[in-house]
Amino acid sequence: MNLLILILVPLITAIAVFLMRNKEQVKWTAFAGASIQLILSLFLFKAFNDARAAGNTAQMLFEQQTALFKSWNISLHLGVDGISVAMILLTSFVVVAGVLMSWKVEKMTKEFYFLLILLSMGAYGFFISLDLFVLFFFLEIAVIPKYLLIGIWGSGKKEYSANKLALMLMGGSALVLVGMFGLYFGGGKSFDIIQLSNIHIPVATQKICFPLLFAGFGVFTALFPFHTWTPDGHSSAPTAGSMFLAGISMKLGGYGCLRVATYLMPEGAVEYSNIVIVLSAIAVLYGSFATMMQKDFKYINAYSSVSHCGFVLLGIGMLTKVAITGAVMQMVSHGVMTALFFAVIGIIYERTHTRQIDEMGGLLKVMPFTATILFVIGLCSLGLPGLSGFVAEMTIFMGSWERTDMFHRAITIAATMSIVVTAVYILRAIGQVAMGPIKAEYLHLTDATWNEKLATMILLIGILAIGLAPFWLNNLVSPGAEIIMQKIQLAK
Amino acid sequence: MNPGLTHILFISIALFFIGVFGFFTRRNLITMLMSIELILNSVNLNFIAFNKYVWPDKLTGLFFTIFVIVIAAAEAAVAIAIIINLYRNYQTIDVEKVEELKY
Amino acid sequence: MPNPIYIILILLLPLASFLIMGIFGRNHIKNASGIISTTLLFITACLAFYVAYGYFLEFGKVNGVYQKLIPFKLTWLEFSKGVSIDLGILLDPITAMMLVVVTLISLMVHIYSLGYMKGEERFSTYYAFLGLFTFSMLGLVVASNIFQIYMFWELVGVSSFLLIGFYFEKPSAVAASKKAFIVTRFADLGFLIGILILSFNAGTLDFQTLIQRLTSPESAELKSAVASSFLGISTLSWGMILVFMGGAGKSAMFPLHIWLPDAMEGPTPVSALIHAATMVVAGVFLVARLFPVFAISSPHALEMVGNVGAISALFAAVIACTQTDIKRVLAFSTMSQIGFMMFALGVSKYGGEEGLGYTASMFHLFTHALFKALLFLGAGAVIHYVHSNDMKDMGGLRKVMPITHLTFLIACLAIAGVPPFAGFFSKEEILLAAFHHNKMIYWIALLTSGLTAFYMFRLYFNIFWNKEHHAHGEHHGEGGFVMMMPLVLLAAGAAFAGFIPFGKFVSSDGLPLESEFHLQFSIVPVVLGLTGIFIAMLFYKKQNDKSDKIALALNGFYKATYNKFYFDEIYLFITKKIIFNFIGRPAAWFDKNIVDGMVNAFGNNTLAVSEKIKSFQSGKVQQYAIYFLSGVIGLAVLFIYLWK
Amino acid sequence: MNEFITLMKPELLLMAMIFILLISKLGVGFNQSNLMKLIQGMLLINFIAGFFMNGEGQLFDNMYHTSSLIVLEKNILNLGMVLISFLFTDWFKKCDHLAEVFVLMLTALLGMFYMISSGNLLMFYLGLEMATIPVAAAATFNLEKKVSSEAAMKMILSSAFSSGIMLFGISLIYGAMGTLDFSEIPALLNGDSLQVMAFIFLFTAFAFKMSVVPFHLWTADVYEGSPIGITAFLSVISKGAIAFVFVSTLYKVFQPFHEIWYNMIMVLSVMTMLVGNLFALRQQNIKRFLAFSSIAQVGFILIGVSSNSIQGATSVIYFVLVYIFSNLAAFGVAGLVSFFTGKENIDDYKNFYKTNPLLSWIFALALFSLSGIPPTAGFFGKLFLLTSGASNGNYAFLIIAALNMMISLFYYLKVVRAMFMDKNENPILPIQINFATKIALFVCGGGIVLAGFFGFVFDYIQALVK
Repeated sequence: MNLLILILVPLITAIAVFLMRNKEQVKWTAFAGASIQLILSLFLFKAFNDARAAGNTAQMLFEQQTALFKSWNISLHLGVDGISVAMILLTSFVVVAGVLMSWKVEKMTKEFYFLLILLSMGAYGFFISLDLFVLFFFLEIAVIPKYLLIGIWGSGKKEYSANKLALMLMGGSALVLVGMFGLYFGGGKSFDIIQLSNIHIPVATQKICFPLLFAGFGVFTALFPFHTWTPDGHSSAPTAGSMFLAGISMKLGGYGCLRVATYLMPEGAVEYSNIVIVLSAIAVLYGSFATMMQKDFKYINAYSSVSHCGFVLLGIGMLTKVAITGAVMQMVSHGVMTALFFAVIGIIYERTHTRQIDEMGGLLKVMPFTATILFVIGLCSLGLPGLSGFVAEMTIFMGSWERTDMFHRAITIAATMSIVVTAVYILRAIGQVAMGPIKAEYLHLTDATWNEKLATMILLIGILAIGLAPFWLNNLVSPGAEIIMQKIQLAK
Repeated sequence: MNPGLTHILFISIALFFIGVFGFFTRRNLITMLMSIELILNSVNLNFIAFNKYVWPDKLTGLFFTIFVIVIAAAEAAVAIAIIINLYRNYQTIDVEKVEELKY
Repeated sequence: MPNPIYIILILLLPLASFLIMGIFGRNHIKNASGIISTTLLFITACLAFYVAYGYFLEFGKVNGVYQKLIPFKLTWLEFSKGVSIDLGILLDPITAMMLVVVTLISLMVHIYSLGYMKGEERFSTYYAFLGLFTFSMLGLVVASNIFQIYMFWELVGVSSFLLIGFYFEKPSAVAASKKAFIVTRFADLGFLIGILILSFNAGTLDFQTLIQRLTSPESAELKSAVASSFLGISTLSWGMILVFMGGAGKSAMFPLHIWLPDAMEGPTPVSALIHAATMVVAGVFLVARLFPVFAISSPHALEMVGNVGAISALFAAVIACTQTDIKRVLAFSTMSQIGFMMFALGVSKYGGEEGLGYTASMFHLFTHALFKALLFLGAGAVIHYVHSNDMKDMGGLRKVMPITHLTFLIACLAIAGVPPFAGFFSKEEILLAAFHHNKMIYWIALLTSGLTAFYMFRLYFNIFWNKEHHAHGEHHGEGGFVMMMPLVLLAAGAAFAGFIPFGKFVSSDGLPLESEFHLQFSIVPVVLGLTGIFIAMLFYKKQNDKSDKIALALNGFYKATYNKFYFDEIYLFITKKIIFNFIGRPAAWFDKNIVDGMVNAFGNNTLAVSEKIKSFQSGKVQQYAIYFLSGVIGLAVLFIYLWK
Repeated sequence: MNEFITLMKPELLLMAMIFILLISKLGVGFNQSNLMKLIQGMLLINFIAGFFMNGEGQLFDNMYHTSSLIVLEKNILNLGMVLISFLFTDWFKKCDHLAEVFVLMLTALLGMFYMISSGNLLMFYLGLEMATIPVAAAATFNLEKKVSSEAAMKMILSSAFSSGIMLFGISLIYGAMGTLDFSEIPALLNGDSLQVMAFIFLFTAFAFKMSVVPFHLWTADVYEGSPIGITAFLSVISKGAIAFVFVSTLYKVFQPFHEIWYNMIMVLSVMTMLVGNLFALRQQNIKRFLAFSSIAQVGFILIGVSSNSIQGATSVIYFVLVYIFSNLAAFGVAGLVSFFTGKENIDDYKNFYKTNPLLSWIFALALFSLSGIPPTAGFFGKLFLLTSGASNGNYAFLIIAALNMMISLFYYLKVVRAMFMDKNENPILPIQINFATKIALFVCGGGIVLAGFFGFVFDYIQALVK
C-alpha cells in the first residue's frame, strides 16, 4: 500500500471542499473524504496484519523514500509500524465522527471543513513520516487550523484560548525544533528516524536534547506544567475542534515523545525517566483533583484529559515494554474516548445552551440515547472493563509494576489512586447532568439527530473494539514497543 | 617639527567627532547636514594622509577621496531637496519639531 | 467434562438479555421485555443447575477429590510471557455452588419483578440492567484469572450503580448510587494493587498457577514474596490484605460498609438480588477463591479477615436493632451475616477437619442467599402495599398479606438460627469452627446471633403485628401470582436447604468433609436465639412504650447507634471537607492561578516590557544616531577588549 | 566588448530602462496608464532576460565581478521589482511623478547590482550610496504628506551618518592594509585591533542597512512614513540585496575574522529578534508593524549568516527569495487597503474576511509564512536558517531563537484574528482588485504555498554557492 495516499486523500478533500459552491456539497464532500480515509486506514490495518502474518518482520512496512532537500538529507520517508497504524486508525475514526458532528455549522461552513480536513492531514502525515523534518512539518501544519477553529467557531473566551493554544503549541514545537537539531548534528547530519536509530548519538547531546524534545512534545500532550492550554483550548473550541484537539492533536505529542524522544535517545530517556514519571504522576493526580472542582462540562473533560494523558507519559517514562504498549493503547483509547465525550457534550450543549453542570439535570429522561452514551463514556473514562480505558490503564499499571524499586512502586500506586478520583468526578458530572430531577425548560429537548447518532456510534465501535477484544491492539502495538525497548535495554 | 601621520590623524579624528557632536546637538537640519560633511571630510583627510604617509605607491586613497566628495555632493543635493519639501510641510527645519513618527 | 458451550451459554444468555433489552427494549418490545428476559434467565438457570449437578455428581470428582476444571480459556490480553489476562472458566465446587445461587436468585427476582415493576416507564431498561448484573456476577464466579475476576468485579459494581440509581430522578437515589460506586471503587484500588503485587510476585495471573506457586513450599516465587517486606509485613501479606480490601469493600465490611444501607434506594428486588444474595458475597467468594494462599502462606492476612468479619458482624447487628427503615434493617443484617461468613473463613485452616470454617462459610453463603433474598422480596411486597419503607407506617399486616407473612416468618426463623431451618445448620457450623480456633470470635459470634434473632423479630413484629391495621378499602394485600411464587419457592429453600450435606460437596481441599452434629454444642446458641425472639415479642408484639423507655435509658448510645455511629458523617467530613477543600480546591486554585498565571504573566510581562522600551524609538533622529554610535562603540569595546 | 555586455547585462538593461523613462518625461506623451504598462512590460522583460546569456568573470581590474550566483541574486531582486510594480499598480498610476519614482527605484536597484557585484570597497561604497540616496528621495513622494517628508529626512540623515562611519572604517582598512580589493584583503587580516575596529565600523553599515538592533531605529519611521510601494521596496529589495552582499563579504572577505563576527552576530541577532518582536507586539499601524516584523526577520537571517557554512549562505539566499514572496504579499494587501480606504490600522482590518476573502487569505498566508508556519515557504526558509545556525551547537542561542518564533506568532496572529475573528459593524468594503495586482498576488500566494516543496530550488542555489 502506498502510504502517500493517506496524505493525498485529505489534501484533495480539502481542496475539493474549498472549491465547492454550497454548504450541502461541502459537507458531503468532507464526509466522503473522511469516509474514504477511514476505509483506507482499515485497509492499511488489514494489509499491515497480512504482511506481518506473511512473515515480514521489517521494522517499518510500506516504506518509501523520496528525496526532498538533498543538501540537508531531507527526504519524504514514509513507513508504518504497529504503533503508527494504531494511531492512524484512531485518527480516521475521530475524523469521520468530527465531520459528522459538525453537520450543523452554519457560519463559514466551507472554511470550517477545510480547516478540519487540513488538521487531519497534519495528523496523518505526522504518524506516517519517518523523517524528523517532515514529521515536524506535519506537527506544525496543524497549529493554525486549530487556532482558527477555536477563534472563529469557538465559544466563551475563544480569542484568549486560541491565542494561548497556538502560542504554547508553538513554544512546544520550538523546543522540539531545537532538540531535532541536536539529533541532526549529533547523528551524522540526518533527519531520518531509522538512520538515527542506528547511530549512537553522543550522550552529552542526548542529555541536552532529550528534555527539549520531551518537553516540546509534552506541551502537545499536556505534560504538567505545560498543560494549561488544554482546559481553555478544549473548552472554547467547537465540538469537532475539541474532538480533534483532544482526540488527535494531543496524541501527536505522545507519539513524538515515544518515537522521537525516547526511541532516538534511549540514554537520555533513562537519565530523565525519573523526572518524567514524577511529572506525569503529578499530571495524573493533579489533573483529576482539579477536575473534581470544575463546573463547566468541557473543563471537566479537558482536565480529565490532562489526567489521562498523564498516563501516556507515565507509561513512556516507565521504560518497560508493557508500560510503553500501555501508553500507546492509552493514546488510542483516550483519543476515541475523549472525542466521544466531547461529541456528547456538544450534543448536550447544542440543546441546553449551557455547559454548567449544575444548571442541567435529568437529561436521561428526555435524551435517553445521548445520556446512555454519556454513561458509557463516563464509565469508559473511569476504566470500566469491557471499554477501552480499562485495558490501557491496566496495561500501564502492569508495566509500571515491573519496576521493582520503591520509587517506581510509590509512583505507580499514586497513579492508581487516580482511578478513584476519576470515579468521583465522572459520577459527579454524570449524576448532575443525566440524573436527578429534570428542569421544566429542558422537558422539550430532543434526542440526538442521525448524524450525531452515527458519529457517536462510530466512536463507540472503536471503544468497544478495544475494550472487548484488546488483543488485536496489543498484537499491533507490542512489537513496536519491543523494538523501542531493545534500544532502551542497550542504554541501560 | 614636521607634521606627521599622527598629527593629521589626530586632526581628522577631532574633525570626525566634531562632526558627530554637531550631528547630535544641532537642531537645524542644514547644520546637521554640514556636520555630516565634517565627518566625510575627516574621512577624506584620513585617506589622503594614509595615502601619503603609509601607502605612497597606491593611489586608491586619493581616488576614494574624490568619489567621497562627489557622493557627498549628491547626498547633500538630495538631502536639501528633502529638507525643502519638509519645510513646506512643517514650516520649520528644526529637527526637534519633526517627530511625528515614533514608538 | 461437560461441553463448555453450556457454561459459556450460562454467561451469554444474560448478556443477550442485556443487549436485546438495552438496544430494542425501549422502543420495540417494551411490554414483552420482562417475559423475554425471564425466559432467557430460566434457560440459564436450568443450564446452571445442569452443570452444577453434573459437576457434583458426575464428572467433578476424580479419585474422591473435586477437581478444578478449566473447560474454556481464551487469551484476552497478553502482557508478557506467562502474564496475561485470560477469559476462562474455572469450574470447582464453589463455582458450581455459586452458579446455582446466582441463577436461582436472579431467576426469582426476574419473576418477582414482573409484578413488582409493572407499569414502570423504564421496564425494559430495568431488565436490561438485571441481565447485565447476572452476566457480570456469573462471569465473576467462573473467573479463572485474577484479572478476569477484577474485570467482572468492576462490571458488577457498575450494574449495582445503575440499579441503585434506577430511579434517577430521585436525588437520594443518585447520591446513593454514586456513594456505592465510589466506596467500592476505593476498595477496588486496594484490590488492584493487590493484584499487581500478587501477579508480579507469582509471575502469573492465572488462579491455578498463582495458587500453586504461592502455596507450594519449595517454589521460588513464594520464597521471594515472603522474604521481601514493607513496613514489617511481607510482600505477600500486603498483597493478600489489599486483595481482601477489595473484597471487604464489595462485601460491605467494616469500615467500608457505609454504602450498603444507602444502596437500599434501588428497587427492592434489586436489593434482594444484589445487595443481599449475590454481589455482596463476592468478597467472601474472593477470599474463598484465594483461600489456599491465605491459609497456607499468609496466616496474618487471614487473621485480619477473621477479625474484620467479626467486628462487622457485631457492629452491624447492633445498628440493625435501632433502624426503622425496614430495608435498612435488612441491609445491616446482611452485613452482619456476611461478617459471619468472613470470620468463618478467617478461623478456618486449609484441609481436612480444620477446614470446617471454609465449608461453613460457603454453606452459610448458600443458605443466607435463600433466606435473605426471601426477606427482601417479602419486604418488597410489604413496601409495594404500604408505599413506605418505615416500620412506623406498618403493623398488623398479617391479615392482609398471609402468604407474605408466613414466608417472612420462615425466613426470620431461618436467620435467627432456629432449628430445623436452613440458617440453623450453617450457623452452627460457623460457631463450631470459631469455637475451635478463636474463642474471642466465638463469643462475639454468639452475642451477634442473639442480637440477630432480636432485631429480625423486632422487624417481623413491627410489620405484621404491633398496631392493628386498618385496611384501605378494597385493596388486596398480596401482589399476585408472580410475586408470590418466588416467595414460596424461596421459603421452601429457606426451610429445607439446611439438610443438604454441604460438606460433602464443598470443602477447602476438595475432599468431602463429614460434619457431625453436636447437640450439646447447639443448645447455647439456640437458647440465645429464642431469648432474642422472646424479648422482641415482649417489646413489639403489641404497641407499648417499653422499647422507647429502653432507648431513653441508653440515650447516648442509642443515638449513636441510630445514626450508625456517625460513620457517614466521618466519611463525609473526610471527602467533602478534607479532600475537596484541601486537595481538590487547592489543585484547581493552583492550576488557575499559578500554572495558568505563569503563562499569562509571561504574556503580560512581555507586553509590559514592550511598552517600557518604546521610548527608545523616540522619533528623534539625533537620538537614533546616538544609539547608533553607542552601538558601534559598544561592539568595538566588546570585541576588541572584552571578548578575547 | 562582447564580454562586457554579457557580464554587465543586468546593469545595462536597468540603465536602458532608466533612460527610456527619462526620455518619456520629455513629452513623448504617454498617459499614466500606458506608462505604467510600459514599465511593467519592461520590468518583466528585464526579469526574463535575466535568465539568458549570462557569463562569469570580472571587469575593471576586479572592481566588478559576476558569477552565476550573483546573476541569480540579481534575478531574485528583479523578480521582487516586477512584483512591486504589479502589486502597487493603483498607487503608481495615481502618482503624479510616476516616471521619476521608477527612475529612482531603478537607480537604487542599479546601485544594489553594483554593490552585489563589487570586488572592491570603493565599488561597494558607490553601490551602497547609489542604492540609498534615490530611495530616500523616493520616500518623500507622498509630497503633501508630512510623515512622508519626515521619513525621507530621517532616512537620508541616518544613512549619511552611517555611511560616514563606514567610510571612516574603510579609511582605516586602507590605512592598515593599503588595499581595498576584496581578493587581497583576506590575506592581510591578522587580528590587529585597528583592523578589528575598522571591520566593526564597516560592519555597522551593513547592520544599519539591514536594520540590525541597535542600528535599526530609522527603519520603522521610514517604513511608516514612506509611500507603501517604497516601503515594500525598502523592506524587500534593499534588505535582500544587502543580505546577499553581507553574506558574501563576511564569508569571502572577512573569513579570517569569523570568530569575531560569529560572536558579534550572535549578540546582535538575539537583540534584533527580541527588540523587533517586542516592538512589533504593540504596533497598530500595519506598515510600522511590518517594519518591526521585518526587523525580527533580520534576526533570523543573522542566525543563518552566523553558521559560516555553504548551507548558511544558501539558506540566507533561499530565505530572501521566500521573504520576497511573503513580505510583498503582505505589503501588497496592506497597500491595496491603504490606497482604497486610507486605513492603515490593524483594527481597521476587523472582519476583513467577510468582505474580502481573497485578500484575507493571501494576507494570512503571508503572515503565516513570515512567522514560519507550514505549509508556507516561510517555514522552510526559517527552518533552514535555524538548521544551519544550529551547526555550531549553541543551544541557548537556538532556544532563544525558537522562542522568538513563538512571540512573533503572537502578533502575526493578532492580525489574523482581526481579519477572521473580530466582529465589526463597518468592515472595509470589498476592494476591486486590478488585474495586474491580482496576478501578482496570486504569484506571491503561489510562491508562498509551493516554493517550499520544490526542494531543487534550494539544491540549485547551493550548487551555485559552492
